Amino acid sequence: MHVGLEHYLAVSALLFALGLFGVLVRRNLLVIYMSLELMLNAANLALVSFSSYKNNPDGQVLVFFIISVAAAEVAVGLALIVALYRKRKTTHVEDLTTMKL
Amino acid sequence: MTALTYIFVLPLLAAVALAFVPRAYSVVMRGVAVGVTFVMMLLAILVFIRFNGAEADASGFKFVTTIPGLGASSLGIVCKLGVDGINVGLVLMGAIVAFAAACCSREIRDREKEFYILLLVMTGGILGAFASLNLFFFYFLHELALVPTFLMIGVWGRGERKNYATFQITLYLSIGALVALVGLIALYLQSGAQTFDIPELTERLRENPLSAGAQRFIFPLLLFGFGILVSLWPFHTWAPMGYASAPTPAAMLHAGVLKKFGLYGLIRIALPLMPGAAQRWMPILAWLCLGNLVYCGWVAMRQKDFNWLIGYSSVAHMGFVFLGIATLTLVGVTGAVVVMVAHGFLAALTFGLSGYLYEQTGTLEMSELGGLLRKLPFIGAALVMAAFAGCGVPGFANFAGEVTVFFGAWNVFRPVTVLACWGALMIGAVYMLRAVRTMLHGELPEKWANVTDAPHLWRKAPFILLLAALMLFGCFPRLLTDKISPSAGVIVQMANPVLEGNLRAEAAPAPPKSALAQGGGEAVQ
Amino acid sequence: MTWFDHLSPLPQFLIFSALKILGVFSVLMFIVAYAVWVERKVSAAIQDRLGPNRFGPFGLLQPIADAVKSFLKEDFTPAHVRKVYYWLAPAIVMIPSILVAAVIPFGSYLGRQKMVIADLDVGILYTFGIVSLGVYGIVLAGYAANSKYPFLGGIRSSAQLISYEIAMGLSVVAVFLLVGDLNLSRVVLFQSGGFTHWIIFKQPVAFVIFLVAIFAETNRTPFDLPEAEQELAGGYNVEYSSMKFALFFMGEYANMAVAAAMMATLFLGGWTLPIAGLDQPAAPGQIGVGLLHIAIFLAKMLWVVFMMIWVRWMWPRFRYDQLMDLGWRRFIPLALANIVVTAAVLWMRAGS
Amino acid sequence: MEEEGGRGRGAGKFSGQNLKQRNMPPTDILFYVFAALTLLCGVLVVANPFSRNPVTSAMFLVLTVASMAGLFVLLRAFFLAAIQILVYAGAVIVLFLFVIMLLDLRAEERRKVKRFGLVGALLSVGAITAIFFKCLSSSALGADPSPTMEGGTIALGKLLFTRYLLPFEIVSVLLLVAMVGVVLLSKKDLK
Amino acid sequence: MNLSLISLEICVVALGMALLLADLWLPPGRKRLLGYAAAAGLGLLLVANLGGFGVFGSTGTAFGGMFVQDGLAIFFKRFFLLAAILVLLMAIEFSDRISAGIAEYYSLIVFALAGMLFAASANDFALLFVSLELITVTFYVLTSFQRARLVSLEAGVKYLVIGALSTAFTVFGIALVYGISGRLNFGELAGVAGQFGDNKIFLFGLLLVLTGLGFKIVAFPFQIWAPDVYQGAPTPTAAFLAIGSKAAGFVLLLRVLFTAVPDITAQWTNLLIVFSAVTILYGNLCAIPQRNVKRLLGYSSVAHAGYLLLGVAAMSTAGQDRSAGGSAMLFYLSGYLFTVLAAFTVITLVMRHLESEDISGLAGLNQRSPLLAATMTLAMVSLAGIPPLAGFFGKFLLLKALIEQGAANPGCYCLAFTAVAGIVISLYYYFGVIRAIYWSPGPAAAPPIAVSRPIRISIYVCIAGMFYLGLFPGVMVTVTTEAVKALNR
Repeated sequence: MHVGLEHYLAVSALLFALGLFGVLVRRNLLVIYMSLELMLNAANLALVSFSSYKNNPDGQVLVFFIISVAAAEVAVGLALIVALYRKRKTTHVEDLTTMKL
Repeated sequence: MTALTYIFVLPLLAAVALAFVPRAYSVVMRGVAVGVTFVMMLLAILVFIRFNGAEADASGFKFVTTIPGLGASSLGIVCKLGVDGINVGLVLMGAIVAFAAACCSREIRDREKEFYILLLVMTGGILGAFASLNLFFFYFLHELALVPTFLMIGVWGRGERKNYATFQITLYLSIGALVALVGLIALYLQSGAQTFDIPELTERLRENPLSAGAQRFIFPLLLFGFGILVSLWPFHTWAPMGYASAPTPAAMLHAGVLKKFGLYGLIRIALPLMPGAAQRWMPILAWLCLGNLVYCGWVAMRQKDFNWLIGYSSVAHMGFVFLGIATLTLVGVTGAVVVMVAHGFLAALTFGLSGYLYEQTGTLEMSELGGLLRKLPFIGAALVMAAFAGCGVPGFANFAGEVTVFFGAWNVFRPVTVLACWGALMIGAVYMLRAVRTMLHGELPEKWANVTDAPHLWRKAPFILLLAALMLFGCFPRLLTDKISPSAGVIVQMANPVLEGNLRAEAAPAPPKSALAQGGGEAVQ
Repeated sequence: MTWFDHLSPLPQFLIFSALKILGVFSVLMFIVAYAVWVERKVSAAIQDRLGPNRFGPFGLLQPIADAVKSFLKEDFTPAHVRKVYYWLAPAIVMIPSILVAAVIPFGSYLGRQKMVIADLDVGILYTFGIVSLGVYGIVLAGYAANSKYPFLGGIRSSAQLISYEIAMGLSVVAVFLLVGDLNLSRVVLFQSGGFTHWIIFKQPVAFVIFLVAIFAETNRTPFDLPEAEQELAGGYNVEYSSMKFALFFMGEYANMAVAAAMMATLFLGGWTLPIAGLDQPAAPGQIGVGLLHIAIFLAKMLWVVFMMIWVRWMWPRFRYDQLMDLGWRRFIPLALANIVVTAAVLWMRAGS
Repeated sequence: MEEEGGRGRGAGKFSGQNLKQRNMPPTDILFYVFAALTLLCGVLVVANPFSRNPVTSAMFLVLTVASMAGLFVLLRAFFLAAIQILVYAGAVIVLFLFVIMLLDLRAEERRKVKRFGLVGALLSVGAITAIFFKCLSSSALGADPSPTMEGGTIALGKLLFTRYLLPFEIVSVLLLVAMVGVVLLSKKDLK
Repeated sequence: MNLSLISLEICVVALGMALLLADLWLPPGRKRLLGYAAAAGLGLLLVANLGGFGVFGSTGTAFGGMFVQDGLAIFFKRFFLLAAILVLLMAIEFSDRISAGIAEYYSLIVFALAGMLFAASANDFALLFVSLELITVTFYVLTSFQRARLVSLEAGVKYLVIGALSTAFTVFGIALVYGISGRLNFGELAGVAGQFGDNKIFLFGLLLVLTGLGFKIVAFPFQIWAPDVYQGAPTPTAAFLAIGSKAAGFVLLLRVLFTAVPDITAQWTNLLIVFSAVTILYGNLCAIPQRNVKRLLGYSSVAHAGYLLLGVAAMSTAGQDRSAGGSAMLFYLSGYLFTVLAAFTVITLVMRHLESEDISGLAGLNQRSPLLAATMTLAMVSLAGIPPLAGFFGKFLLLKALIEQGAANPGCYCLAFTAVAGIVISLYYYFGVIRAIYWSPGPAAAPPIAVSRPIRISIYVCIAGMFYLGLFPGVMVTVTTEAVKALNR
């Protein structure tokens, strides 16, 4: 079976679903954040494969942006998580209950 | 620029000006409020007197004026004011009640600055709404007047159930208003006139009536939207509780004037613009109004608190107006308008008096009161007269209106009329007279030994004024009917398109019967 | 060799690649082994003692003895460690340096074969990518040990490596502005035709930054804070012994060797030498020239290794805050300025 | 998927037109290897049956990212493959590790997973995936049979600095903001 | 390349950097000045933009059609500038609650503004993504700025996770849309989008993009972050989030729906109607039991997103001429700007020294400061949509636009009634706030609240704006109608 665009897309979709699953199920902020990175990576894979199979470089440029933005986002996010940990001594989302209704 | 401009703009400007007066100067606030409403009243009387002589524009409105700048002319939203026979009386009534309310505002002792600002805004809103010839501002100004009502009840209201009452009245009235708003917007869009101008809309819809489907959709929105605002049974529960909790001036203004907005809207907009649906819905309305007349009257009988009692009675009186409107005849509609005006004075009067009593005694539980007539000769006398007016005793404007309505309704909804007569006249008489008896006659309890009557002319003025108005229009209803009939005729004609086709020959009054209406009016005289 | 020529290109490619990989790997391992020997000898000379001299002439067989010792020692796994990572970390340490070696052109041509395992167009980016993986071994070692000093060592090292990677990368950007290509073979070719064409002379600032960054990246003195004996009792490899410890040790030297190779490629002209026409790639027939190129490359590389060893025994260790200060507040701005100046000069030249 | 056959077959997605073909080209084998690695490691990041340790997740994330870089290479996006390793493996996940170690999350081991949440998540994720595959099987992609674009540094670089200059510059502002933010959030005592 | 088109953005970014630099040399006591400087700088830019001086007046496209300066963009840019100025003034008042880094706080607001300005002009998925992220990442920091307070950090983390999730959705959606159409540019996409109207993947991708934007505009079911974040974030941040971030989400939504895929928006109508209705009801119902003012405003913000979506629904139902719904939305947003900023300004001033912003903190406000009490009351009345304030006319226009489409899609009528129900429900809690101000007795010896001159001006601006838009909406209606011309087919 010849590998075509749809195979890459399938991988990408599965990866995206995996990430989403992680975000929904895992309760450790750090792992949730990793799952989010998986989702972003899935999008990157989709973009690159489309771009390659359709001979259109725009998608790869966008991936470049996504990667750099993701890096910035991770930096801020981790700083935030560390700051929270210092205060609250947890990275477990179920412990973030200060503002429950 | 006509007198109407001033009637509308003066109180609002005064309200803005008061915002900049330091709160310590409460005398200034009261002075400004009373002064401005007094000027308004004079202006309104002037308009009323000069109405017959004034020149009408193409669509039959007089004193037409536009306030520049307000609104968005690109959407056909222009603040245009004007009066015809139907609303001239309402404007007059509104202005008089506003003055009376301002005079009765002495009972407010704290946060007077806010109170008088709200009062003036409310006054300007009400009168503007009645005078507005633009559908948008018609609604807009009514809402503008509603907000102060809520706030006044909430802040200055009385009783333990104040909060509940405030929220109930707020929610009920907002629902009503918004439902009506949807209807109005739909009407505007369906008409295709690209304008909110009422005369233009009327003109356009006269020539190209709305499709039956559109009417079927829009009319109930307006009927029930406005109906809720007027405490149409079964959407009336907010009214007694709200009035019982409201501070006197708010109750006077709302029960007296603002509530009439819904009725006015039905007459001015719903009937002429959607005749087809009106024909279909009016019998239903007629039966609903029995709920007001009989059921609410019945409930009024069971009340122990005087304010609740007059609240229910006020709801009950709305039934007359609905009945008059439901007839879709010249006589009926004319009568309805007369009742509107009369009830405005009456409601303001009763709430003003009850407010005075409350101020003196701190309670309105009828079982606790008694024999007050001896201590309060003036107030007591006024209250007795108000009760008579409420029962529909001839000589008061209510009688003129109610009788006209019955004349109009007799041919159209005979069973309803019979029931209504019974309900309104018998039940009304029972509860009103019983209230007078418990409160004013009999033993005077010890604790009320030092209540005092209205001490000077200023305290008596509002009641005298309102009573005078009631009696004036009771004795000379022609002052009103002469103005109302021509305008009502136009509306009724539009509302009965089938009349010309003689399709409802047996139900609709033949044209000569409208002469009978005139006759009825004369008979009263 | 006729059977060989009849093969289709893919098996040919595979066979040649395998050969090159084998060659590079064995040479690298050899260098690693003898770098240790050199280190001990050099340090001995500097400290005016003899160094290893028992096993073989000049102690030349000492590395073999060391290896045997490492294998024969008891492989002790402390009870409190995190087992999986404890096993994994030493293995990971070696991987990046070996992977980086794949893109370094260690010679021009032997026959028709280019003397580089993978001639990537994104060569330098690839290198940086792989180099940046080097931190995992150390961080995991620190984490796996599950005790205080290794942990601190791991933290220190990750911070240090990340910080200096930036300076290193930025310094190289200027080089690539000059060359206009990321392919390392072309970087080497760019430097042919005279000593002044070597990038060390065109980009001295970049060279200095790169040099210092290499020291930090390989955890060598004066930047050996992650394993500083006096402070952390050996840092991330406290809990390790026998062969696992040896792997860390080898990893360090492999890193050094590869870093030296990078240095030679980027700044010192790679396999070129601007005398006797040695700065041009060898023609298919010139096997000797090809071999000479490889020798030149190895010589340059070994010189750099030697220099790194020399520095280790001559310099005191930095304090941690000094290290960070140097990286973030001196080198990164300097490298940025260097980029800007280079770009401006190039722009003006292109304009004129 | 089957119901859509009438329309979807023309596009020939999973209908396997080449099932008979025995000798796979090496790139295809590599694809399956990398894809399997990517997904396997992805699963181990998210739902590792053996360990709830975030470090393990992070390490498998490295492997996922690396195998994705392999896929990128197969797609001839060399530049991005290098960037992927450089940024994700080299910086982002190191940062993760760094933080995990800094926080020393050893106490944070097993907590009860809520059944309800798990089932809900599975259902919703499953639904999204199913929808996606259904879409995939029923719509035309209009793609070339094999990767045609060479994602080289020069080609992308040129685009980046001409057409996409504006986003590029905005990203630089974004990085500045992130830097300021991180400093603010993590500096011990701010003056 | 037409750099003059982005001169405004360049100035704003430069201003942000200048603030960061100036912070280095200013002594700690004078940092307040920076806030005023930033506000003044933005004020100058706003004036220059309104006046259309020099380079600020031009329209057109730049960067290969990626950046578009049309009526819509200009409208939103002025909108964002005004919002940022008012938020900055608020931030100055808030500065004693921020233990450190106040200058950075100002500059981050300015950077977030830059992101919004770019978003207003985005005509390409790349620019959309990047500007959206600039806004989002800046807000992560702005939200968790009071890192000494646990709630602020928690809010930051929640916003972070949900924000990153929305980013992932957006990006995956962009990937699919791009993949099928091969275009990132909205203009080019519009040309070919019609032929992908029945391509499921394309539509799925579009849906994911809309989902991602749904997070930004706080629409159901992507609203879960809003209450917590509004409650926990520093008040000026919450205000900027409520107005700036949301408006940016809406302008992008408009661009995506009506510029990028103008031919296939009609099929979204029912979806939009349902989500708008649910958003309205959810926001309003959940707001009822709230005791924390900021949390209440958070839920109310959800509801307002619903009202605004109503305009989008009307636009997508409309055939050729979408200006009715569009101008209503823009008008509503403008009114919302003044209203919500007035409310947050009052909260900032009143609750300056309170740890939790409970409604009871407002008790007795009219004794402590009649101006603030009146402002809050007006804001609540306007939010509730009662004449004569801006909120009413906005809702009126939205309802009008919606009912206009009733003939085309009866669902619009249902939505209109839902909106009416929502308005009525909302009265309950808005009046609850007013009640707290006026008729619950305040603390006995509460000191009067000092209102500084700049903040007084900003309050007057808000009040004037509310009244102006409510009483004299004509000009604004014209302006907004002009602005949305770009979205007509």
